[in-house]
Amino acid sequence: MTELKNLVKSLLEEGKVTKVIGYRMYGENNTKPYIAVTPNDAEEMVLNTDCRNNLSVYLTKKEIINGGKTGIVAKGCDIRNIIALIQENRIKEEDILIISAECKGVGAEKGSAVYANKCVNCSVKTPHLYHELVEMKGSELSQPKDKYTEAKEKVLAMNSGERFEYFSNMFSECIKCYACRQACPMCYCEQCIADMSIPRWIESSATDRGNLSWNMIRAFHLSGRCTGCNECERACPAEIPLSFINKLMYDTAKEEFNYESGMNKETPTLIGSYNTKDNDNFIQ
Amino acid sequence: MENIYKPYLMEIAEIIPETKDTATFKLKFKDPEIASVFNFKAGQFAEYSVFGEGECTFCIASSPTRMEYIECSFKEAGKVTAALNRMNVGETIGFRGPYGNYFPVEEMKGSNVVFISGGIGLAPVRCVIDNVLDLRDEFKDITIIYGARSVQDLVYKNLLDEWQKRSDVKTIVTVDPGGETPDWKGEIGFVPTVVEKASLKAENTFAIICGPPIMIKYTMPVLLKLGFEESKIITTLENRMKCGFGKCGRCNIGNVYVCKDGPVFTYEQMKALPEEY
Amino acid sequence: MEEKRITKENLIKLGSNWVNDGMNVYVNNGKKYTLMKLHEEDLKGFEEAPPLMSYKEIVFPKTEPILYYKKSQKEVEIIEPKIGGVKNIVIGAKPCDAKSISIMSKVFNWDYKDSFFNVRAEESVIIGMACKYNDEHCFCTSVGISPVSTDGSDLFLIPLANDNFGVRIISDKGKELISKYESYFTNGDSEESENVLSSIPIPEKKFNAENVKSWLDKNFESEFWNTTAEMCLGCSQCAFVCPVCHCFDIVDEDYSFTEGRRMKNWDACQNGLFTKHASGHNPRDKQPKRYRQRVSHKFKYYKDKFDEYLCTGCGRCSRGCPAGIDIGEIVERIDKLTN
Amino acid sequence: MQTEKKTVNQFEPKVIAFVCNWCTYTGADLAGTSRIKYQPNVKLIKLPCTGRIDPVFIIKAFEKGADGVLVSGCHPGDCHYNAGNYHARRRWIMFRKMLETMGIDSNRLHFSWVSASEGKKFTEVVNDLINKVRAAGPFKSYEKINKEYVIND
Repeated sequence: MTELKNLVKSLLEEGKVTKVIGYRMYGENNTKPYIAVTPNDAEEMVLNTDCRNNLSVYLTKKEIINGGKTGIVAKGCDIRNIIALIQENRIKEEDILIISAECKGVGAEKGSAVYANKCVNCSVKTPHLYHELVEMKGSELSQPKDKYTEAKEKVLAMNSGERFEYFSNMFSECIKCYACRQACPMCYCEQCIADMSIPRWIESSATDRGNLSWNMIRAFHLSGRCTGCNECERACPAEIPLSFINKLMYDTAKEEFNYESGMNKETPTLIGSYNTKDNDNFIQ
Repeated sequence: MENIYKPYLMEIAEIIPETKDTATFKLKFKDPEIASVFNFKAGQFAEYSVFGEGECTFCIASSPTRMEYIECSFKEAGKVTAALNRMNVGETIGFRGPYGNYFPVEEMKGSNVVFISGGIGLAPVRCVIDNVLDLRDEFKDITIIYGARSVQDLVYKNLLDEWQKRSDVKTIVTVDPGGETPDWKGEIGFVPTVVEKASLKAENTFAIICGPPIMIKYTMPVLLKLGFEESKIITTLENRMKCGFGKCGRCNIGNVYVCKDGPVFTYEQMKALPEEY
Repeated sequence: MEEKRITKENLIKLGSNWVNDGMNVYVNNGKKYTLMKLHEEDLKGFEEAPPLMSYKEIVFPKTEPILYYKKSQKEVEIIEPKIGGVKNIVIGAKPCDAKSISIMSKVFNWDYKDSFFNVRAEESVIIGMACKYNDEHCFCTSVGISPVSTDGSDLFLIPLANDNFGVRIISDKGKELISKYESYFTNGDSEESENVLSSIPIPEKKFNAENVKSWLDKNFESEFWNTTAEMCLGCSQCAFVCPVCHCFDIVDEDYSFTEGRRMKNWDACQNGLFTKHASGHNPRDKQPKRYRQRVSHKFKYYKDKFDEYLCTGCGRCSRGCPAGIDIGEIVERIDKLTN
Repeated sequence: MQTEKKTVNQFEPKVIAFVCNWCTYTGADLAGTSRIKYQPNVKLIKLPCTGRIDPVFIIKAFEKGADGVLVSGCHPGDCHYNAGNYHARRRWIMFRKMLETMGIDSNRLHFSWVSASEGKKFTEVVNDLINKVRAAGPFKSYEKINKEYVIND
């Protein structure tokens, strides 16, 4: 297996890619996204258990993806997003070169001793679409507490009025910065429905009503598309547990359609396709 | 508590459709007390609001020498202008202002004045034209050059006629080539070309220019070639605004706030600004 | 300077007392400035990082109505909202946060005076606290604040041994606030406090802000901007968590065809729609331009206009940035360019 | 007498129906021309196809005070645009589940297939929904958060 730095260096030298989106160190126990353009830039590339970012979000930015083949360092979970983007015809596989590794999981936050929540029950530690393979560095961490199942049970035990209250309280913290949208690799619309003003579908004020409809629509627009990378939650300055509602929708897609996004680039997307035998029992 | 965001209420007294997507509103203050004390200077702008839709910014198009009505002209572009376009005579809108600086009408006294404008850009120029014409004796030669894409796109047609009839004003109206109708009697050609041919005297002359960015871009060199002083070429800038008084932080060009330090700038001032408008 | 002493237990009790009196009390619990409920919150934050969000919300809410309207076919009635009347108290404000109100007050009182801000600022009492935290994102000393500065605080807490606090009375507002509650305090020992304060290491300046400004004066157009924020996602969290970012949006919201309100909402320059005209033209159409605006506003424009840096060096924006962009690091790089 | 008095004070639900132009709307027309009565609490909004019914419409309807929402279109296989209703159905499965989890009772949101010839079925569907909503009472969840939009001095 080649060393990441050497690999990136040779890819750039040989002109196989024009740039590589990867990670570099950012203080101790932390990394940040980075674009290597010249072979010398490759020196700073790292891939370790502190590489929390999902870099596939940069593949949705025209300024970055345009202008030649783009290399990208991606963990298994990030590859799911890349596949989902390919499934949705957002990017073409031939335009990118995926550098991946057998994933060791990433830490929850800087200096954390536990894995991030997204690493729990991860099914793609072994990458499922890649062009080059390298080694991921880092030591083993411990498993985090499973907050999701607990919260899900709590919500399912509530009646509808209580649930509404629960979620409107949860989202009342929202400050409408839309960081969740910007950090999400699947939120690539040219114009988001939240920014549309004629008519104004989603009120832009961070009031309970506007917050609730924004978060409902965000979750719905990602249902069947979200791969559970939790970038939204990581970006959220108000610390709203966005992954909870995302995961609920993820589970629904799995239960109803046995569909998981970003697993196979040949599968049509969930919402973009249909089956005449889809469940009909709730329709009068 | 004084609420600086609270608009005055104004009644739409008259709606004059100008072109397909532009209209002029004549507005009257609901509160006669405010009407009696309200004052502004040529070139200032205001925030007009449709309740339930929002606020938008444009200049006061009428002259401060004619205070019977406040007039505004706008082109349908976004949410609020579209809502304004749906309104009828007698309905109420909000009005916040006046804000910003103004054209140096006092300073211009005793000089020649050339007005150059294109499209809906005539609106901010018109208030100065009216202002100057009402004080006609205090100015020397006055020239008005106005151009639009086509005959249908000309605004203030009545005023144009009025100005053309006056002997103490030289008025040139032009349309872009291809925009003329068979019975069009004015000039045909782009504004910069017309300006070049208009035999303007640059000495002791103020040029007031307003219109689409592309027109300004090509007219400026012409004016400079003709020998106009940079400090006497005056234009207005616009940027997206929300508050109108230097709080909301979006209209700045470098450290100049268009809403406070503008919207009227001389070419000399404009040259010093970073290119971010 | 007058100094008193209070135990942590008494301070929390005092806070509860204020809550009982109908005031909004925010406590720095080490993670957040939380609205205090009776006896529940713990006061932390001496050694912790600045809370994720600043408390600028008490003077400049994330969303607030500026007017209500009722309309009929032809008539409109404007109803003004009632604001104020509730005292806001922040216990344990970081020195970098404490300065925020006085910095923002300049823009909100420039020419036109924004009463929404002023009424709230007048009714806020900031109880600052010395700070022992310092990480790679902190740079308060570079913008003229220090971990022990009392600027902007009305009262200032100094953590002493055994869960005691030295309380310095900085302003009349602070003095008035505690005047009714003398029994919670004992006499202070300024020497002991002074020892604690002098034991707090003052971080070295990371950059010279004046140099940065003079570089910004000359380099509006520079290659530098294209390479600084290329990883920026435009998520605006930096502006929303910032204690001094004050840009806002004004929008109307209807409740029905005849009733509704006009809102003043937080907005951010990193958002692409921030400067987009209705015509579609956008003066800041690319992320580098927006990032340039952010840095220039903080270190040049505000300084030019109001003689104050629009930054308190709290480092929140950098700590929370999902793309790992650190404004301190960028400004440091600018400073190095000037040498 | 007593029952009559009760009906006067009874809560009258507001129901919004998003219907497709080709089937349900025509079906509703048929109900009208056939003079089949249904309760007047429903307001119809016609859209080209069920595939055009964006879930944001439904959220907006609840937000603005609807007590119940009906979404109705062509039977599977009958779509004027071939597959609009199949796509819509998939979306609804996800959306319904989401609203249910977030506390919008599924009694308030109905889906149905009503063809152009099913005027009778349309009235049944509408009456059924209105009765259910009436039994469930007014939709209070949004009421609390909507209150702040108006000020009374």
